[in-house]
Amino acid sequence: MSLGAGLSKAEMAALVARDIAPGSYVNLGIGQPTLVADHLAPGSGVVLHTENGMLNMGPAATGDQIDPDLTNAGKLPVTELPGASYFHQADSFAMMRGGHLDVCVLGAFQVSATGDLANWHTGAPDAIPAVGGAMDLATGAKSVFVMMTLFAKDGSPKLVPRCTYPLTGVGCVDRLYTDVATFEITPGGVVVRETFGTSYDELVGRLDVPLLRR
Amino acid sequence: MSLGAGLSKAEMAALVARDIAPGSYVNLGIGQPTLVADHLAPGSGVVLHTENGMLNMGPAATGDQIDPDLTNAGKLPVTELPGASYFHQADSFAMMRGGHLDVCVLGAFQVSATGDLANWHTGAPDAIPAVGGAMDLATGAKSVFVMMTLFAKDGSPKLVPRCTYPLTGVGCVDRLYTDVATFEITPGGVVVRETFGTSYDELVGRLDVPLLRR
Amino acid sequence: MTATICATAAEAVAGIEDGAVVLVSGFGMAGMPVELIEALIDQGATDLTVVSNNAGNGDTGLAALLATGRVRKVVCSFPRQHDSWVFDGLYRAGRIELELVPQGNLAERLRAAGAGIGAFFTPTGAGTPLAEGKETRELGGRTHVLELPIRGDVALVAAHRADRMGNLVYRKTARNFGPVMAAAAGTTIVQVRELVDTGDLDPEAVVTPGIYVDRVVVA
Amino acid sequence: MTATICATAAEAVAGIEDGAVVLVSGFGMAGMPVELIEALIDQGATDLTVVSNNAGNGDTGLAALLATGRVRKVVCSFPRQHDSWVFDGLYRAGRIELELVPQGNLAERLRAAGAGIGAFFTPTGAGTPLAEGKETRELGGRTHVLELPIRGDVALVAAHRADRMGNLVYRKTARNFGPVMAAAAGTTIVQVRELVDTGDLDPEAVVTPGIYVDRVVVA
Repeated sequence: MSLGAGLSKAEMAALVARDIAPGSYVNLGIGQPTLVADHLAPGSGVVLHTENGMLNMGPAATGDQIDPDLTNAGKLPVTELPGASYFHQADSFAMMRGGHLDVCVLGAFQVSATGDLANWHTGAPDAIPAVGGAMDLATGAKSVFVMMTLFAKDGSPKLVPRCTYPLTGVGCVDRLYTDVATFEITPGGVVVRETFGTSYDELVGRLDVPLLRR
Repeated sequence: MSLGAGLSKAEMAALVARDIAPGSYVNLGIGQPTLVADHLAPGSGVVLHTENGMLNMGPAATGDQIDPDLTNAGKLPVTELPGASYFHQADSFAMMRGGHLDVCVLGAFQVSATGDLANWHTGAPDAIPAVGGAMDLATGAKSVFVMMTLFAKDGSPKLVPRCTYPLTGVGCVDRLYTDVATFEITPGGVVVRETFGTSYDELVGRLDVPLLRR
Repeated sequence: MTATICATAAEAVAGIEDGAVVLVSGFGMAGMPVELIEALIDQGATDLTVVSNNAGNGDTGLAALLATGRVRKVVCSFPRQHDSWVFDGLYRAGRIELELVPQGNLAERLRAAGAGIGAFFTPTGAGTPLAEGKETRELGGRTHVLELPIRGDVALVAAHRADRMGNLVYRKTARNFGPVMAAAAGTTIVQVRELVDTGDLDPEAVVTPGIYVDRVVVA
Repeated sequence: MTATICATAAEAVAGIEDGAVVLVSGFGMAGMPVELIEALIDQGATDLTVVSNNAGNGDTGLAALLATGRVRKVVCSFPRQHDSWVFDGLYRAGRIELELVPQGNLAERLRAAGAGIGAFFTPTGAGTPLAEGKETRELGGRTHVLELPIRGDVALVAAHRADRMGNLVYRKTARNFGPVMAAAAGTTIVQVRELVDTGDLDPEAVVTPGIYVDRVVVA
């Protein structure tokens, strides 16, 4: 059984961007989620937070814009938009942990049927663990969106009955955006919202997780 | 038995000021302790904190200096000295509670032989209780100095074996400045440092607290 | 969601419900949102709990709200002032409930609500009547008391200037409880003396970022 | 006590003792006190515990300190970076201890130390390996984990400007851990790009008041 060609990373990012309400305060995790910024509608008024201490972060800095004192959570040079503000780490994380961010978008190794998230550690014995702000975002944001491919390179599903990788947070994921389908994790179970190059029935056959139709 | 004429409030304030090291960060409680500011040596570099959110507070404001946005903990208009800073209540009290103030000077109803402080409530049934920042100062400052008359108007001592008024803090008072003597509250007991218009022996006779000579 | 700029104080306080917990900034009159309080008096919500450092001065602002009889309970650190006759009368008549909180615990409990801290241990108040009945624990050789967050349904805050995104700056000691209350409420309503264009506040000097602000009115 | 202005970084780091817990500001290279770290390397203290968000980049700054072998333990949130080869080598060789702390817990535990909070309950980390063995409690329907303060013997902080009283301002996201670390240490040592006269910083925009600062050096 094979799935048809799914979405590109850019297409996944566009789907996430579509679901972010105008005027939202949003944190985009390092890696793939940063692509979402490119797909926010001009004038949407979405305000980006970076956990190292800034609101209303602008696009990546280039050329003369590069300033070593102004970086994002991935330590890459960024810019400042009008209406920006700077604050220290305890204030930045108070913002995240106090439930003030409307949405955070994170990558993942695995998501469970009940919304558990594993995205910080593969558990490999020689790996150097690093967690950063992932646990704070997963636990604190009003809505947690995850972007990932639905299957690992070896074909195993990453939406699983129970995460086998070390957890980042328990029952924290609200929506899951993958290359072949988007899902909503609800108290009643996992709902398939849309499929891309595959069908609900194909997904039911490939995943070990009960799936509800929208 | 009677005590000779003791110190005036101004003289007590001068004694306290003498014991504040140059460059100290100090909070002067509302009421009598504010007099201490007048006796700090010019150039001592003592920095005054006011709990409503300011460091390097200046003297009382007069005339055109009066600004309703700039008051002290007693809600009286004050001024700002060069090098001042403003901060919100949680930051101001973090400063107090985190042990960053070198000295606070408080008034008191009673102080016990082990340094318990009672200064916020007489316990009278019809009194409206009010505590403000007294408990935070008593608990948080590196050194807690108390200024009070040694005897109440009815002649009863205010340095007591055990406070009968509701406590502000337990074992928190380091030094006690009164009109007739100054005391140090040490782990070994209450030490008489100086007497004014009275003698060590007279004090021993009037107080129900064991007194050590310096 | 980014802040809404309201045309009037009445619009700014619309929808405050009966029974709401209302955080009110200010230390005495410095930083007190007088116009928002007056709008709340007109708006008519009742059975309120008010959290504020003081319990009103004279006959205006918070004192005027208390005088309407629509405040069930006051949570504050220092109700007794030389001109707090409205509160004093209600309290002595048994017509208002008082929860007295050390000022640092008030500030820190508000901060905890805004920062997602479920509870914290503090030495302040240990061994005093204000810690009676509270859980205690020895930490680092000192007795600590367990304190819980104070969350507001609404915060009424006075700031100095806002930009159109709701970023705020305060002025001198009028800052006091504004920033912690703005972060601790479900809906934060701010009165400012001046509204400036977005980009006109120094990003290094913004005290309350707009993320904490829901409604702004110039008053 | 008001801050001392030091002539050299060597003078600023004098007296740091073997076995000290050293807080080091910075997020990657932004806000890292490189000159103070180099002075600490020359100063020679050993058996150190370093608390910092990362565990060094490339071969300079924190990485250079780790390379001396004088750091026993690192407390951080994100040791793994594309250019963290010094730490990686020591860790894989079992020559350095790592306490991994979620970044928000790191910031809040430092703040707790500075603010006199004995311990606090947070939902971050609940149900994950980083909360294993820690006390938990249900609060408001969520599992919370009890976290303790992280206090430093010394903080090494990079700021942008200081005045002669030690008041500090930072620049952009280089602010990061500076303010919380400055408040969390017994001795706070700050390097700045510029020293200005007292009165030249806007009192509304001071981020770290001088009360938290012991020594300042221009570097």
